[in-house]
Amino acid sequence: MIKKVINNPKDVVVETADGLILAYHGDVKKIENSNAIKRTEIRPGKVCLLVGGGSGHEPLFAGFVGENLADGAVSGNVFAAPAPDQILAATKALDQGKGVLYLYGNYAGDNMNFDIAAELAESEGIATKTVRIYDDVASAPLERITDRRGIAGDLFVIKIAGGAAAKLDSLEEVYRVAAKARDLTRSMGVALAPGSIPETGQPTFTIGEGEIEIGMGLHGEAGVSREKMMPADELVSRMTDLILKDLPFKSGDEVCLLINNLGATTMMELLIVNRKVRALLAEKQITVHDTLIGSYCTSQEMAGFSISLLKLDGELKQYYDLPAKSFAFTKG
Amino acid sequence: MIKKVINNPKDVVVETADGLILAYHGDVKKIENSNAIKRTEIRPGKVCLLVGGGSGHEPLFAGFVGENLADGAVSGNVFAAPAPDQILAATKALDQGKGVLYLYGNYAGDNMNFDIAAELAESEGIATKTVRIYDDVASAPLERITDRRGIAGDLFVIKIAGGAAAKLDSLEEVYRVAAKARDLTRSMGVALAPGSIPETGQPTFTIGEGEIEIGMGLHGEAGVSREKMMPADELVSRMTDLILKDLPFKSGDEVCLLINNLGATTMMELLIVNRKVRALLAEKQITVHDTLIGSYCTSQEMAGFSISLLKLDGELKQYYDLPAKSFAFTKG
Amino acid sequence: MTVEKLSLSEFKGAMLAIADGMIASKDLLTQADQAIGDGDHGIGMARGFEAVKAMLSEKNFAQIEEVFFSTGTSLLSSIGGASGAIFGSFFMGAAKGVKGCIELDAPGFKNALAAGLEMVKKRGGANIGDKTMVDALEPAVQAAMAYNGNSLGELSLQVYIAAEAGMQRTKTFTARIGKAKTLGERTLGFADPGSISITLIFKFFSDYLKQMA
Amino acid sequence: MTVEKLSLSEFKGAMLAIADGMIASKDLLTQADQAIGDGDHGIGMARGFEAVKAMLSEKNFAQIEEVFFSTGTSLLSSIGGASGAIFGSFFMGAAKGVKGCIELDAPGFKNALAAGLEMVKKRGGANIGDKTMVDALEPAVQAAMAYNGNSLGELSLQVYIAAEAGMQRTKTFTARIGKAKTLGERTLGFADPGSISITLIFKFFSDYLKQMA
Ligand SMILES: Nc1ncnc2c1ncn2[C@@H]1O[C@H](COP(=O)(O)OP(=O)(O)O)[C@@H](O)[C@H]1O
Ligand SMILES: Nc1ncnc2c1ncn2[C@@H]1O[C@H](COP(=O)(O)OP(=O)(O)O)[C@@H](O)[C@H]1O
Ligand SMILES: [Mg+2]
Ligand SMILES: [Mg+2]
Ligand SMILES: [Mg+2]
Ligand SMILES: [Mg+2]
Repeated sequence: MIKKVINNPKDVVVETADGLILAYHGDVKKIENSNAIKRTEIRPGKVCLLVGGGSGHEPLFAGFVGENLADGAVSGNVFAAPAPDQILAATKALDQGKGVLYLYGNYAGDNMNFDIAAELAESEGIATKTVRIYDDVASAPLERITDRRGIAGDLFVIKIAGGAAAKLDSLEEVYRVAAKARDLTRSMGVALAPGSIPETGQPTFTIGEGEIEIGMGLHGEAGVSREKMMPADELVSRMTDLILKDLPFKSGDEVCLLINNLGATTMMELLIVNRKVRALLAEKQITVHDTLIGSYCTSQEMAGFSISLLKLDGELKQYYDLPAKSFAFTKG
Repeated sequence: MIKKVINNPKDVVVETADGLILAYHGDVKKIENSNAIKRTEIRPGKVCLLVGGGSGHEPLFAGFVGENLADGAVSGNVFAAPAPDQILAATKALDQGKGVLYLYGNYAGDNMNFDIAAELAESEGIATKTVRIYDDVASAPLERITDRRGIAGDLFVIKIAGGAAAKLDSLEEVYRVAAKARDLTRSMGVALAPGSIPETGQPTFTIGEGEIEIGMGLHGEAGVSREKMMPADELVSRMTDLILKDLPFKSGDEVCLLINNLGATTMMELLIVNRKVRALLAEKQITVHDTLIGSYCTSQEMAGFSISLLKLDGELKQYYDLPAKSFAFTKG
Repeated sequence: MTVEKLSLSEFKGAMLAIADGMIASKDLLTQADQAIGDGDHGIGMARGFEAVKAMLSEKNFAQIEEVFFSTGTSLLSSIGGASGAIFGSFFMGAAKGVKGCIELDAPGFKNALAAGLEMVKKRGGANIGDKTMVDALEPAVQAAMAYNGNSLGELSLQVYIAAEAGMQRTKTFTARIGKAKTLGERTLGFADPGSISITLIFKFFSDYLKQMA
Repeated sequence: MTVEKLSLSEFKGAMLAIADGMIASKDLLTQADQAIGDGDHGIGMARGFEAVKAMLSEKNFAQIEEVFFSTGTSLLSSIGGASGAIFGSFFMGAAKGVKGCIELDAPGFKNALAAGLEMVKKRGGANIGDKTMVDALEPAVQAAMAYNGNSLGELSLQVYIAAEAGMQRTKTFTARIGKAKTLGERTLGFADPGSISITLIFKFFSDYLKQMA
């Protein structure tokens, strides 16, 4: 039974939302009849960006609602996609007549629930488009890229899509830019120790004393291989290799780099990882435009991290560089 | 033996600094002959702010070097204050003729090493002043406030001192403002599970299955009491009560709130904590000007969190509200 | 003597029995999902059938399809995740098979099952062998179609037995869909959690009819 | 036969033996600090005496005080933390007690000890009973002062024995200084890590002299 600072485990999702809304100091508000939030001020006529998914990955998704980021976020129960009526309520609360882009991780549950919501929205006259994020190189071969899971690369896609939704006027165009960002993002994770679901208090998987799982998914789904613990540099080399050859990233490319904490890994370790990633990228003449290191997309208290790369082009860079402000991500 | 993503445990401090400097993308550089960094551009004639302490608390301290924040940071080994020659090298690299303010947590090791450095700096003609942070209410009674430890409240004092150092012209004045921020800051922590030191791989303390330690220090030093795990709201009430009556904070006060992750605690839990803290403050008619929630001052992968409050006055608020930009703290 | 059909209120009672059974199966289902998924299936199903119970105690029904449909929407809106959509779709689909009925008899139950399966496949796109609840549901529907009698009790037992066999077969499949899919060969030996759920639903239905007889 | 004094090179050898001994005591000291501190004392002392070893093998010395002083600065700059400042100050202070000496005899050692203690107290402000290394060092210095012979070997044994007794006494104190201070009564029964270190330093010195005799 893993200790957690919670009250009734059944209330965690609602209490988390309450705490988050307070932390936003008025920048977001709750959407009625939904475990969802929206920006307090949304420009009329704006194409809106709705992100969402299961809870348990905080600050994803609701921590990324804000200026030049998402307009709203809808959260399901822990590790469970939000239900269609919740998504629909959020969609209706957001729509400014220009439609809503759905952006979420590619999981059976999310896909089905957002699709049902999209059908319901359509029948109510609200246009939606969907970008499913599938950045996790570990989760399926390139030929079946649409079978891959969405992990921390979500953050890059939200950043770019949020910028595009702030600047562009049509849902089609925002969709195009968001899909491009998704297509140019690749990630790879590793887990050292499991997280746990509040309602059970049990770890979501078991792993041996000196073992790690390369490619572990965000809910404790298995990865590509279980191995003996190895030095950071060796581990990072293996992960980075898999990422680089997947897109592939090439000499002369300019990228944004995210080293994401899955939960319990120390910043010290993440910085040691960054050192090696940068050395490997420098070797390949890949330049890094910006680096994000921290807990953006977690799996409760899982120990481990992921590395994500977004390949920039002129258009993506312009959206990436826009200032942004939300609970979990501020860019000056 | 706790698994960590590191190479040789003896190299963690240096490799962490390398990774951090890369993540700063040119905004900071390494100081020669010291495990210290400084801003790449420092306004000539500026009073400089040097922060520092033992490593193992990342992103503290070196993550807070930047615009309107610290001008430099010097890091010791894991849980060990930096040595005087390191501090001296940083002092010399920073000084712009107006002197250097030392700002650090109040621990025997830090006090002695910074004091030795101050004596050496003085003999080289560099003026220094020192503000020791002792925000941890759990660590000594109010009558012996200068025996207290410095914990996450460091962040508030750095924010204010950094603003003051950017705007004010004399070391005395910056000192005065920083000391005021320190005197108006109170914190209280709790630990659920231990962190570990990379070189030993051993937990820094042991704690029973269902037990927590209220008031645990940043290095695993004991707190005020060891108790059975309790619901979040009860725990937060007890901690907040101790903080509020210490200053004391009163009806009508305006505060900044920091809920700091000691390492492995989930954002979900921190938000649930925030919800309760805000309810308690609202009850007492204390208004919250700004909220920070995240991993700012950690103890490796310790599970637990701390609550810090800074009482604002007009002067402090002006410095708090200045924009800031560093690796670990950006404010628009 | 076996039961031939259920009145509206008896069917409501059956749904309540299914709900109680599923709530009581929480830990078993969660453990199944811990082995090859994300460990939340029992939590979700329990939450879903709590909502079904609350709905049943509040609503009055005029037709069998309303019980199916409201059960489906309750599951859909309270579970979330893959199983919310799939089990919600199953019951909402089943409603289409019994349009206008005020009792549930064997032919009606067959139609409901077939319509439920159709909706599940339409929503989730899973086929036999993908290691999902379809591996239990589809053979159950086939067994129903093969049944020529007119006892709802017998039919429901056949359905349960076929689902159970299909569920057991999922142990020999590697997952190709859902959160278990990347586990590949490591899913061998473990039954798919959703296939256990649909089997249990049929079991509790069959038990209810047996106990009525 | 006991040793009366040490030549410069013998004293350097003694310092090397102390360094080796302290490096080998890493785990023991770390465990002592895990009980009531932050668990790094052995790591720091080992790192410090590795630096001392490196320094001793590089430098040439003309006087005893230089060995003391360089040992102190090596510890100060490589350990950091409380023990870097305290043990660094002890050796740097000790250097002042043997100004100009090219050998170390009993009176010289007494002076070095007294000067070292003075520096430690000046730097750290700790007094007897605060549960620090001062609780071992101060009685050791008192024992040295009480010694009237002129054998460095005998003197060093007395110093070690007194330090050991002082160290043992720290088990009965609640910490008032350093990272253990908030533990209060929970520090009872555990010896202060720094007091173990200073005791070991004296032990290794005494052992070295014994083995020379
Ligand atoms: N596309 C699909 N078609 C049919 N059943 C599915 C599909 N995807 C998932 N399932 C079923 O859902 C079950 C998992 O449910 P649950 O654990 O509650 O959801 P999640 O996977 O979102 O955590 C699986 O065991 C499987 O039987
Ligand atoms: N003010 C002081 N005076 C004398 N000795 C001290 C003082 N503060 C700490 N010490 C000694 O330092 C030891 C702790 O050293 P160490 O664990 O290496 O440093 P830190 O406390 O910084 O982790 C204590 O056991 C104590 O003997
Ligand atoms: Mg799930
Ligand atoms: Mg220490
Ligand atoms: Mg699941
Ligand atoms: Mg220590």
